[in-house]
Amino acid sequence: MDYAVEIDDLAFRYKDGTVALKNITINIKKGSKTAILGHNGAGKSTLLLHLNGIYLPQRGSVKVLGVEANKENEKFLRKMVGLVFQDPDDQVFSPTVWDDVAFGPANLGLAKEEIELRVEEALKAVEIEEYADKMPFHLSYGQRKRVAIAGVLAMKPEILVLDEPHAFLDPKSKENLYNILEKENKEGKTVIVATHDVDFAHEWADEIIVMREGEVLSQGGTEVLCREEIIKEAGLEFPKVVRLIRKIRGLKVEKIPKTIEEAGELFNSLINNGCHRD
Amino acid sequence: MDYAVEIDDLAFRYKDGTVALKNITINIKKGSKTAILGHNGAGKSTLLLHLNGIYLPQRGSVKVLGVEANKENEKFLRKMVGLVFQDPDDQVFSPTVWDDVAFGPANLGLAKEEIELRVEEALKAVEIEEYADKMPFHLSYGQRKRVAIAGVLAMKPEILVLDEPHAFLDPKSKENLYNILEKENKEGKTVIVATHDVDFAHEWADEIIVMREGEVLSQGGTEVLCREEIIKEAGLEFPKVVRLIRKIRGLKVEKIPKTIEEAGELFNSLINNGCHRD
Amino acid sequence: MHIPDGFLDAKTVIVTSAASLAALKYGMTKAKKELGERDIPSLGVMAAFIFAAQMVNFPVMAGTSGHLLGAALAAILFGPYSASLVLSTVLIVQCLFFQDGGITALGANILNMAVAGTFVASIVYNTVKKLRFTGSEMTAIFLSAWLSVLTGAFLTSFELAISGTVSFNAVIAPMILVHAVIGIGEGIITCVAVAYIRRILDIKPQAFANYNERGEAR
Amino acid sequence: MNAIFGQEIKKQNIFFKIDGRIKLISAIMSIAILTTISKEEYLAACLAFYILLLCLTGFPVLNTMRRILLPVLFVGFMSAAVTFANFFSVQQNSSVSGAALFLRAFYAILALSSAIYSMTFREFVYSLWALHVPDTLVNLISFTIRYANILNDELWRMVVARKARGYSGGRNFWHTTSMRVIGRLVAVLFLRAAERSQRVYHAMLSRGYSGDMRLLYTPEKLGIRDFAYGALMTMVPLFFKVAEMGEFSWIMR
Repeated sequence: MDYAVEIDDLAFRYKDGTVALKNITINIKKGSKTAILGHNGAGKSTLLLHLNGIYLPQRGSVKVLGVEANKENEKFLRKMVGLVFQDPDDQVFSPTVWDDVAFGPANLGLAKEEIELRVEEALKAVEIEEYADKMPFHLSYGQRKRVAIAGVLAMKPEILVLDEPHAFLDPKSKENLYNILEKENKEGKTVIVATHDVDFAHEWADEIIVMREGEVLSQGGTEVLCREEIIKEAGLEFPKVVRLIRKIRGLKVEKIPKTIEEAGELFNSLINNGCHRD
Repeated sequence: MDYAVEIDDLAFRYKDGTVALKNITINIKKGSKTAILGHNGAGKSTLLLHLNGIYLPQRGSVKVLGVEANKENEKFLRKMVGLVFQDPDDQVFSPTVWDDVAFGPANLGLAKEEIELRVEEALKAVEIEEYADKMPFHLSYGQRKRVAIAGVLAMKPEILVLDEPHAFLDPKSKENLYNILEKENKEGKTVIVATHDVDFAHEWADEIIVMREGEVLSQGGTEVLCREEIIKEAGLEFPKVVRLIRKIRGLKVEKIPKTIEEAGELFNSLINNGCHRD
Repeated sequence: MHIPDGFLDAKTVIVTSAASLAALKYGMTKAKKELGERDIPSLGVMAAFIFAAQMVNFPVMAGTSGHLLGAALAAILFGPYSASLVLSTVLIVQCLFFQDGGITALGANILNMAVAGTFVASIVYNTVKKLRFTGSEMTAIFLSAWLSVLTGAFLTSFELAISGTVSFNAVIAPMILVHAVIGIGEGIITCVAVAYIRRILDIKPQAFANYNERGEAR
Repeated sequence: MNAIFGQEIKKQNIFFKIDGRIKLISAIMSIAILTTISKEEYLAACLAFYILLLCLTGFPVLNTMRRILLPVLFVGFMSAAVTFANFFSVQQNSSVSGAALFLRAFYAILALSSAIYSMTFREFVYSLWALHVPDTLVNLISFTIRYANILNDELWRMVVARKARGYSGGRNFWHTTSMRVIGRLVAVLFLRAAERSQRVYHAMLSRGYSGDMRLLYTPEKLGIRDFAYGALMTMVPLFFKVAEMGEFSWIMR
């Protein structure tokens, strides 16, 4: 199996003594859509900062695309792993959208033509070409979020990592984000999202990692989100679809539908074939 | 009909000319649970700042509990309308939790014993009594949110107003918030929530106001959220329950279920009585 | 440049403390007039901003780095009275909680950096700006930042010498030299920051409508 | 700064129980007296006495030493620099030795930090009021402490976000790109702070703020223990000061 990220027995504590991560052992498949779930303060963000070498392992090891994370490989990690921060204001700081998206490629030391090409592509990918000359501060929150994503896409990372991308986005921006993530994944990128939006995780991801207080509670397919003991222990809730299915008496399904629409289809067939059950 | 808030033809523009509100005319019933929905930048926050006289009407009028909003009635408005801001860090500024909750009552000029009593009550209402002596910085985001709410509750407002209370909250904190809002409403308070969480609005509210670019698109019961033209125009999406029901072919229901659990019950009866339809 | 406890003698401590106390008192009434009841939240958060901004390191030479002082930045952004109050608050917090600068030397440190630093900065800024040559604005910002750093360094050396801690001739040359170099960094950063802030404020004033002009929103 | 006021709970030992106002005043007074002493052995005696006092009253001395290591190293460096400068200067007009400077500064750091680290934040704020520090200044200090944490976090995240996009700073200030990036960093930090101060102000108005802010605080009555501590704390340096002035020469004889 080809892994994008292999983490073995990772532990991390902050300078003030707070333990942020302990015994983290996970593998993330290349090309997968992985959601890391957990309550606020479960260590998700700290874990993400290990993926591109901002934090280096204090114990255990982190491998990205087979390359060990350490001081020497820093540049490689930054190039391969694109990290989108939760608050776009933490990330976007240039006078124009164009400049901001060009910041990463310029740091990679690319030629001017290549930079221009990449910026154009990235702006197109998140559909904000028309704002290229605007000041990011003048844009709405959802638009700034897209600028932040474009800034990372322009570095052409193999692995796209997003920290709580849904926080504070309105429905339209959420849908937009969903489409961007789908597209990037289709083009071969591994996409990792840290979130506490269980509905999104259940609908979108194919790999789920549940964290609690710096530890990994469980890793697996979306069926993880149907297991009561994990959901409870992690301080999460069932996805709405799962809540719905669990409510139906005597219903046994092979595969729990992922989206509300799939659930609708399921009920359509159940209701119309209702007599067979009697 | 007794109204908590009556807004008539309200308009507001910022100094730079940006129009934030135009022709807002709405009435909010006393004791109701009202959700104000709209995309980011639709003017929700600006509207809320009119409710307790932080902004005064540039055109039109705002009446709170029958009292006109103007410079003279400022004190009354601040006392009657408790405003919980989106980011608890904007609101919780005191050295300790206790002091922060006491800030409002102290400004009302209450006696020391009364203040102490109110702080205790408010801390109890949001279940953070044990953190009274802590510094806000040592608390989690969800806990700080609760401190912010307690600080407002301690002023015993008639109307509780919350701006995007769900942003950044994890599922457990969301549930907690839901319970607090329910309790306050049961005790007779009018609760107004600005949000773009359509699922929450559909499940919790009994009055819906949909805004778009500074205007009110629609006001009514939760059935507003089932109307395609409004949802589309406002840049929102259907609540999950509505999406589910719409998916079921040939289904006519008198009342769309509010929660996923109610939907489950509906399907239980539909599936078990399925034969009647054939 | 923060003078620790024990480096100044009694007379210097008394004179500098009295001077900075008077300046603070005056600054407080002025700031209160400028800002009204908004003074606490505005200046409080701005003091936190200067505090954080002083954590910002910039490269100086051959891999060494300096950190921002922010006296000119504050003076240009908030005006001299609010700026001196903000800088003083930062110095007090640094003294009490980070042992950066002594408690008996607090008066001297406030005088050097928060009072003299901000006033030199705003006088230089206003004077040079009025000359109206091409680039006078940027020159004004740069010079005010550079000179505010030098003023602090000069006063510090002077106070140490007066106290008999170190001879004036021995301390003045290295102090001025080092800070003349670090001051260049301070000047460049201040120029970039102020220009960028202005550029954004011109476009998006509504967020600061109430910040710039009082009474508007209320 | 997070670690400084973590003391809400551990009030079990004597030093933490001593009244905050007394601790603050006596620390400042003892520092003021001590910084006029020049004899190294007297300074060392004062320092030794204070460390002993801390140990006896159950203050976590070692912990604090670790905390104040950096400022102590800094004053050590300053003292060395002064000695060095005086050594090469022509006029020998220095009245104190480098060792004396270091001992004074070290004592001051230890005395002030132990006093403040053993208070809760409320106690500290109230002590400032009790010492007649103007309201405005006290409020500004408490605001700064509350929001410096938040802005530091913002700053840290911005710095990390730049690093994550492959940014690494230049080595001197002629490196225009890095100076521009740093300047904008400061600018963005300011804009975010300005927006926040606006929101904070609105939030305060919403809760009836009209210019007055004071903590409700009922201080405990001062007891004999508090006064005894305060007297001891100031008398010891005073004793050595008087000794230095030669008043006790008849004892020493």
